[in-house]
Amino acid sequence: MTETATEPAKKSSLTASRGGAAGDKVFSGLALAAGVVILMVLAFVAIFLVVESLPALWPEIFSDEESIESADTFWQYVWPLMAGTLIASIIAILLATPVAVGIALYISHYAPKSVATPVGYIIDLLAAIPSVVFGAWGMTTLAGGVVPIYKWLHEYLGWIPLFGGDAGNTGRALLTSAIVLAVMILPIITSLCREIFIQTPKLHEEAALALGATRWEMIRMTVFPFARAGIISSIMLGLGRALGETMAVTLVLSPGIFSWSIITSGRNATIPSEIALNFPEAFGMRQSELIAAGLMLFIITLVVNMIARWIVNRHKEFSGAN
Amino acid sequence: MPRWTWIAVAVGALVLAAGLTSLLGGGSFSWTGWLIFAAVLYIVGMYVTTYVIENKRRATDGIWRNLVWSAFILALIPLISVIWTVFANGLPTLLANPQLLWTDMDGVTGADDISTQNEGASLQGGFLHGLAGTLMITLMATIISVPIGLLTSIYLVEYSRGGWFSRSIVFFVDVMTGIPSIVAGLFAFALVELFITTFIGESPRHVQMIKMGLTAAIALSVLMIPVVVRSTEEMLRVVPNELREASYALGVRKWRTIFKVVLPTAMSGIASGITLAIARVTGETAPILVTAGYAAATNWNPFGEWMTALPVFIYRQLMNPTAPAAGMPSADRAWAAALVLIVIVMLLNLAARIIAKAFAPKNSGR
Amino acid sequence: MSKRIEAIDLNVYYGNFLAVEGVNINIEPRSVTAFIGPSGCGKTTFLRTINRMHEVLPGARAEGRLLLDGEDVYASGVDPVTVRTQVGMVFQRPNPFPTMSIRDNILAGHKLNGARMSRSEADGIVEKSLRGANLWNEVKDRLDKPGSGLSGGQQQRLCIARSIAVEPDVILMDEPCSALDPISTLAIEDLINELKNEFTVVIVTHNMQQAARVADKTAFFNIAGTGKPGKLIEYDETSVIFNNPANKQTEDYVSGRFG
Amino acid sequence: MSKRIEAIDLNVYYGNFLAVEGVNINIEPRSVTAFIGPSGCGKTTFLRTINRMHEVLPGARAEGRLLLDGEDVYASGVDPVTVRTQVGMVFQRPNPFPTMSIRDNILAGHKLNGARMSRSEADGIVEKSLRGANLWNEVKDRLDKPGSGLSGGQQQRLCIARSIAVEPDVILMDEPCSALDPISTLAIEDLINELKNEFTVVIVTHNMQQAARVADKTAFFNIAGTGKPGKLIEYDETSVIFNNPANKQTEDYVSGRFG
Amino acid sequence: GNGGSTESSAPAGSESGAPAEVSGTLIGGGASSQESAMTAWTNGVTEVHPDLTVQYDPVGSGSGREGFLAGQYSFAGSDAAMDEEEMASAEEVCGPEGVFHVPSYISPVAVAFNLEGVDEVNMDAETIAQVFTGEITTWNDPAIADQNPDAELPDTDITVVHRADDSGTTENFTDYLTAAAPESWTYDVVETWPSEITAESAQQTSGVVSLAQSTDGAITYADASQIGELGTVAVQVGEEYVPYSADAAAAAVEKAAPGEAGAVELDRTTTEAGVYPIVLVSYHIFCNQYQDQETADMAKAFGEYVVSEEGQAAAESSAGNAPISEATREAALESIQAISVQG
Ligand SMILES: Nc1ncnc2c1ncn2[C@@H]1O[C@H](COP(=O)(O)OP(=O)(O)OP(=O)(O)O)[C@@H](O)[C@H]1O
Ligand SMILES: Nc1ncnc2c1ncn2[C@@H]1O[C@H](COP(=O)(O)OP(=O)(O)OP(=O)(O)O)[C@@H](O)[C@H]1O
Ligand SMILES: [Mg+2]
Ligand SMILES: [Mg+2]
Ligand SMILES: O=P([O-])([O-])[O-]
Repeated sequence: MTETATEPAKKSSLTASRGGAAGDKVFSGLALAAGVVILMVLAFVAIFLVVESLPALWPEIFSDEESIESADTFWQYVWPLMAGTLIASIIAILLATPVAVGIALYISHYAPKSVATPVGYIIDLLAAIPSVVFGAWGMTTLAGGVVPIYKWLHEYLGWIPLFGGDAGNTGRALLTSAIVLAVMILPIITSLCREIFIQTPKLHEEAALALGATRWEMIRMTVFPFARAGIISSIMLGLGRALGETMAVTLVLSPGIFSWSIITSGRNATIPSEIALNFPEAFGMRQSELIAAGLMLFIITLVVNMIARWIVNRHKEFSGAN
Repeated sequence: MPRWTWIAVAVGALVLAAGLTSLLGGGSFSWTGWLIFAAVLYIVGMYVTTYVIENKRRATDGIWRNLVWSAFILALIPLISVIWTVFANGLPTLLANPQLLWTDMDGVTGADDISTQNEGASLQGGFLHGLAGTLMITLMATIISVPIGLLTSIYLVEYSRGGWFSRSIVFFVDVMTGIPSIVAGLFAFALVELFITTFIGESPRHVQMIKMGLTAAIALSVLMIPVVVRSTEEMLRVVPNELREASYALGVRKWRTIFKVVLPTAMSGIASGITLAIARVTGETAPILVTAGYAAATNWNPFGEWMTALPVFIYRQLMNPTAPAAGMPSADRAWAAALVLIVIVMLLNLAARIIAKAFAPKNSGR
Repeated sequence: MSKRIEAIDLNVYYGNFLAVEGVNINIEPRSVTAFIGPSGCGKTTFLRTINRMHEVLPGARAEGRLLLDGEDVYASGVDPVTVRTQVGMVFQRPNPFPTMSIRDNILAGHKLNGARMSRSEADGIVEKSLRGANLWNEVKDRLDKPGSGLSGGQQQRLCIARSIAVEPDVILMDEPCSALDPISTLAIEDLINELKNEFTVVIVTHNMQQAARVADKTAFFNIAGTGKPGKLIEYDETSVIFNNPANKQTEDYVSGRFG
Repeated sequence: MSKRIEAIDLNVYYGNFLAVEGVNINIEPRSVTAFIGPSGCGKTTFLRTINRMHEVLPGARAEGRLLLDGEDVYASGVDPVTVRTQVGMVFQRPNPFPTMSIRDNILAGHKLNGARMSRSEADGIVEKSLRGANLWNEVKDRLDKPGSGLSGGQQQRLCIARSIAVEPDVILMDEPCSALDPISTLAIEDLINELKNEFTVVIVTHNMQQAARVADKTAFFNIAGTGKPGKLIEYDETSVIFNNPANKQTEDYVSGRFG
Repeated sequence: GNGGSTESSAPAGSESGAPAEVSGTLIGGGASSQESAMTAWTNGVTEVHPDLTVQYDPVGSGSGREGFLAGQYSFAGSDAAMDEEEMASAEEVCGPEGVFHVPSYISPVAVAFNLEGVDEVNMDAETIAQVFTGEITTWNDPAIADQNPDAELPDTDITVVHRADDSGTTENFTDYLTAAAPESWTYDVVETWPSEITAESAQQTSGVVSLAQSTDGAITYADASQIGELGTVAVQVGEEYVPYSADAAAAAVEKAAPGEAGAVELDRTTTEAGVYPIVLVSYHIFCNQYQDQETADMAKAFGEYVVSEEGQAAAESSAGNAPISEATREAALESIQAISVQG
C-alpha cells in the first residue's frame, strides 16, 4: 500500500465534478440569503418601530412636548392596552387550542378517511374567510347571540372577577372579540397539528396499542409527545395571529379602560385595534404613541416566543424526532 | 356494555337537560341552553356509565372520544354561521347583479345608490377594481414571500447545523408572526418611501409614487413569510432522512435532492401551509389601506397608480357607504364581494390540494 | 399465566382482499411456536389477528373464531384493549417510545392501568423485566436515559422487557431478530427459551435455523401466487417440519427448493 | 468499471467520538467482500465512509486516507457527489422514493441530476437495471406503479436496480437481506454473485452463512466495549475466516463463543 | 362668482361655461367623512374637465394633513384646520405663501336616538352632556321629561353609543359640550371619546348608527345624513329648541368668525335663532402656490368645481351634507383662483 496515490493527473476523475457542482453553492447561498433577508426585514421593522416611537417613550428627550398626549406617562397609557391584548389572545388560545387539537385528532385518528378529508377541507376554509368578514359576523351575528350567555355568566358566576361586570345589551365585550379571534386561529392550529399528527410513526402507535392502550392512551403516549414541538409551533402561530389581529377586534369590541370583567362592553382595548382606530386621525405625538404601542406588542411577541422556545427545548433529549 | 347504552344515556341526557333548562331559564325555554346542557350531561353520563359498567380506562377513552367529537361539532357552528351569513347576504345580490364582477366604482356616486335604494333602480358599480387589486397584490406578495419563505426553511432544515444564526432566524420568524398588520403596512410604506426618496427623487411627484400595489405586496409579504417559513419548516423536518440518504447515495447533488426528493415528499404539507399564508393575507385590510391607496377604477398595474383590494373595498363599503343616507346598496356590494373573496380562496385551496395530491407520496399498503 | 391459542376457520381480510384463508391451529400454553413461510404469505397478518392488532389498520378485519383458553377474542362485547393486555407483542423493528426514559418505557404498560405503585414496587418491576429480557446489566446505570439511545439489539430487548412487564399470557414476536447481530440474536433466543416457562410464545422468523433452535412446534404458511390468500400448510413438531414434513410444499421450502 | 478500495489508517468520528479506529484494508476489484462483527462495531460507519455518505451526518468526519483505484476520496478538491456516483449504496431498509413510479425510481440517479435522455435510452436503462437486479419479470407490466407498492424483497431489489442504473464502480450494501424472507434473500445473493462480474461489491451482514455463501473475502470488526472504538480485527479469504481464523476474537465470534 | 384668469390657465369652473384644458391626475387624501361627497366631486369634475382625474385617499384627517405636508397629496381633506405648527411646516411643500382652507363640506351632527314611539326629544346642552357622561341613565329621568312635557318617555335604560375611533365628529361634539355645557361636561375637547366613560362604541359613523339602530334606548351623535330612521334631539339654542337641518347648519358656518387661512371659528354657544350649533366643518386644504404649473391648474380646477353651486349640489344629492352658503362660496372661490406656481 505504498503506491503514490496523489498524482495530480489521476486525481481528475474524482474532482472533475459532473455538472451542477456550482448549483449546490448557488442554492445554499440563496437559502442563506433568504434567511439574511428575513433577519434584515425584521431588523428594519424593529428600527422603524423604535425610531418612530422614541418621542412617545421619552418625550422630554425626543420631542418638544413634556409628556405624551393620551396620558401622563407612556406606561400609563399602554399597560391597559397590553393587558387587554394579552387577555384577549390568551382567552382565544385557551378556547381555540383544545378545539383545534380536538379537530386535528378527529381528522387524523378518529374520523374515517371518507369523512376526514372533507372535514379537513372545510376547516381550511375557515382560514379563507377575510378578517373583515369575521369582524362583520362577530359584530352582527355573534355579539347579539352571546348577550344572554353573558347575562347568565354574570348572574351565576359573577363572583369570578372575569364575569364581574354588568353584561350590557350589545355583547361587544372583550370575550366576544376573543371568541372571534379563537374562531380565526382555529384553522391555523388545526391544519398544522393535523399534518403533524398524521406523521406520527405507525411503529410507535402500534407499540402503544399492543401494550393494551386504548386509543386515547395511545394518543397520549405517542402522538402528543411526537407532535409536542409542532403543537407548540402551531399555537405560537395562532397566538401571533391573535395578538396582531386588527380588523376583527376593531369591528367587534367597544373599547374602554382596563377592567377585569371580560363580559362588559365599553371596557378594555387591544393594541392593534387601538392603532387601527386611531391611526388615521393621528399625527405627531399621537402617532408616536400608537407606533410605540406597536413596539410593545412586538416585545410581547418576543417574550412569548422565548417562553415557547424554552418549553420546547427543555425536553430536547426526549424529543420525538429520530 | 350493551350496544344501546349510548342511546339510553343520550335520551336520559336530553330529558334531564330539558328539565334543567326550564328550571334555570325561569319560564323561558332556551333551545341553545337545552342542547348545551344535553351535550354536557351526555358526556358526563357516558363517563359515569362506562366507569360503573366497565372500568375507568374505558371511561376515559370514551370521554375523550366524545370530547374530540364535540370539538368537531363545536367548530362547525361558527363555520356554518359565518358561511351562512356571507352566502345569505351576498349570493342573492350577486345572482341579481352579476355585473358586479366586471364593473368598477368609477363614475358611481351616492346619488346612484340613493336612487337604487329609494326608487328601486338597478344596483350600480361593482368590484372589478377590487378583484384586480386583490389578485395582483396577492400574486406579487406570493411571488416575494414563497421563495424567501421556502428557501429560508430549506436553509433551516437542510443546511444549517443549529448554530446561532439559524436559531435566531427561527426565533425572529416566530416574532414576525406577531407583527400587527397595520404596522407591517406602515413599515412597507416607510421602506418604499426611503427607497424612492433616496434613489428616485423627493418632489411631490415622486413621493406620490409610493402608494402602489408593490408597496402593499411588500407589506403582505412581511405577514406571509413567517407563516410560510413556520409551516414549511415543520413539514420538511418530518421528511424521513433515509430518502435524502438514498438520493445522496445515487450521487445526486444536495440541491437537486432537495428539489426532487425532499420538496415533493413534503409537498402536501407545504402546499397547505402556503395556502394558509395566502388565505391569511388576501383577507388583510389595514396594511393595504395605508400602502396601496384607494382607487375607484380598475388598475392592473401593481407598479404604479393606486389599487383597491377586495377586503378594503368591503370594509369601506360597509363603514363608509357611497351614499351615507342609503347604505343598503353599499352593504350589498360588500357582502357580494366578501362572497367572491371567499370563493377565490376556496378555489385556491382546492388548487393547492390538487397540486399536493399530484406530488403526494404514492403509498399503498403499509 | 399462559394461555392456549386456537384458531378455527379464520379468514383475514384487508378491505376486500382476503390475505389469509381458513387457518385452523391449536397452540399449546407454555410452548414456543414458530411461523415460517415466504414473504407475503400472511405470517404477520395472522399474528396480528391474535391480539386484534390487525383491526388497527383501516378496513382490516377477521372472520371466524380465535379462542384464547376457549374464549373467543372476536366475540361481540370483547374489548380489544383487554385482549392486548393479555397478548403482548414485539415488532420486527424495535420501537421504544422515544420520549420516554428506559424506566418509563418498561413501566408504560403498568401506568396505563392507572395502577398507583410505590417507587420500590416500580423499581422491582423494572428490574425483573429487564433481567427477564437479559438487559439489566447493560442499562442499570442509565435507566433515566431515553430508550432510543440504545443499540438495535438493546432496543429490541427493551421492547421485550416492556411487553413482559405487564405479565401477559401470550407473547407474539414478529421477526424480532431480523435487525440484530448474532450476539443479540443469541441473547434473544436464550430469552425465548426462558420465556416459555411462563408464557405462550409465538414467533415469526425467516431464519429457519432460528426456528429449529427455539421452537417446539412450527407452522408453515404458503401462498399460491400474488393476489391469492395465504394458507396454513402444515403445523407440527419442529423436528417433523424440518426433517420429515408431510407436505411437499413444506419440504420444498425447508430444503431450499422453492421459488 | 470496477475499482479497488484501499483504506489507510482510517479513523472515523462522530463529533468527538471515535467510532472506528485505524482501519487498513485493501479490497480487490471484481470481488465480494463481507463485513461481519457484533452490533456497534462500526461496520456501517466504515461502509459509509467509503462513499463519503458518512459526512452527511452533522459533526461526522473521517481522518486518514481512503483510496479508490489509488485516488484519495478525501483529498481536498474531491467532490463527494462524484465519489457517490462511482460508489453506489444499498441500505438496510429498502427505501424507494415514495413519490415516484418504479420506472422513475430506476431513473432517479440520472433524472435527479437533470440528465436528458431519449425515451428509448431511458427504457434501455430501466430494463437493463431491472434485469440486473432480477426484478424485470416481476414488474415489467407495472413500471408506472409506485415503487412502494412492492413487497419488501422486491423493494430491496428495486433499490439495487436503482443503484446499478447509474453504473457505479463499487456497490456497498448495508445488511440488504435483513428484512427479507429466504426466497428474496436467495434472489439477492444470486444477484450479488452476478454483480461481482462487473462491480466491486462490499456487503455488511449479520448472517454468517450468508457471508460464507457470497463473499470472496471477509472482514471481521470488533469492539472492546461501549464507548471504545471499533477496529478491523481480521481480513482474509472467507474460508480462512470461518474455518481457520488467525485471531482468537474472530474464532470466538464465528464459532458462536462470543459475549 | 366668475372664473378669474391667470397667465397659464384658461378660465376654469362651470359657471364660466368654458372648460379649461387641464389634464392629469390630482391626488388628495384625508377625512373619510368626506368620502361620499368626494366620490360625487371626483366624478362630477370629469364632466367639466374630461381629462382631469382626481383620486382621494380616505385615510383620515390626520394622515391626510400629514400626507399633504409630506408632499404625498396635492390637497387634503380635513375635519380640523391646521394648527400653527403644521402651517409652518407646510411652507416646505407649498413655499412661503403656505396653505389655505376651504370650508367645503358642512355636516350637522345629529344627536340621534332609538326609542320606540318617540321621534323627537328636546334637550338643552347640560342634559345632553349628562346623558353622555352617564349621569342620566333612563329616558324618563325628570331632567329629560321636564323639557318634553308632550312626549311619552318610557323608563328604558339609556345606552350611550359613541365613536370608538378617533373622529372629527367626536371632536366637534365634545367641542360643543365643552362650550355649551361646561358644568356637566368636564372632559375637554377630544377626538377620542374619554375612555373613563363606560359606554358602547363602534367604528365610523355607520357603525354607531347601526349599533344604535339595533339597541333599544340607545343614543348617539352622528353625521346627520346617515342617521336614517333614528329619532333626533332638538337642541336648545337661546330659548327655542332647534332640530338639525341643512340650512341651520350652513347658517352656523356663515355666522362663524373667520379664522386663520380660511378656517372658521364656530360659535357653539350662539343664541341666534335658526342656527344649529353642533356642526362639523370639513375643509379642503390647498397650497397657495404649487411647485409646478400642472398641479396648480388641476388644484384650481378641482377647487373651483367643488365650491361651485353644481359641485355643492352634486355632493348634497350624494352625501346629504349641507351646501355652503353663497357668502362662504364667494370667499372660497377668491382664494382658489389665486392659486399660482412657486416662483
Ligand atoms: N396494510 C395492508 N393492506 C393491504 N394488504 C396488505 C397489508 N399488509 C399486508 N398486506 C398483504 O397481505 C398479504 C400478507 O402480508 P403479510 O405482511 O402478512 O406477509 P408476511 O408473511 O408477514 O410477509 P413478510 O415475510 O414479508 O413479512 C400480502 O399479500 C400483503 O401484500
Ligand atoms: N449518528 C451517530 N451519532 C453518534 N454515534 C453514532 C451514530 N451512528 C452510530 N454511532 C455509534 O458509532 C458506533 C458504530 O456504529 P455502527 O452503526 O457503525 O455499528 P454497526 O457495526 O453498523 O452496528 P449494527 O450491526 O448494529 O448496524 C456505535 O458505537 C454507535 O453507537
Ligand atoms: Mg411480516
Ligand atoms: Mg449497521
Ligand atoms: O368624520 P369622522 O369620521 O372623523 O368622524
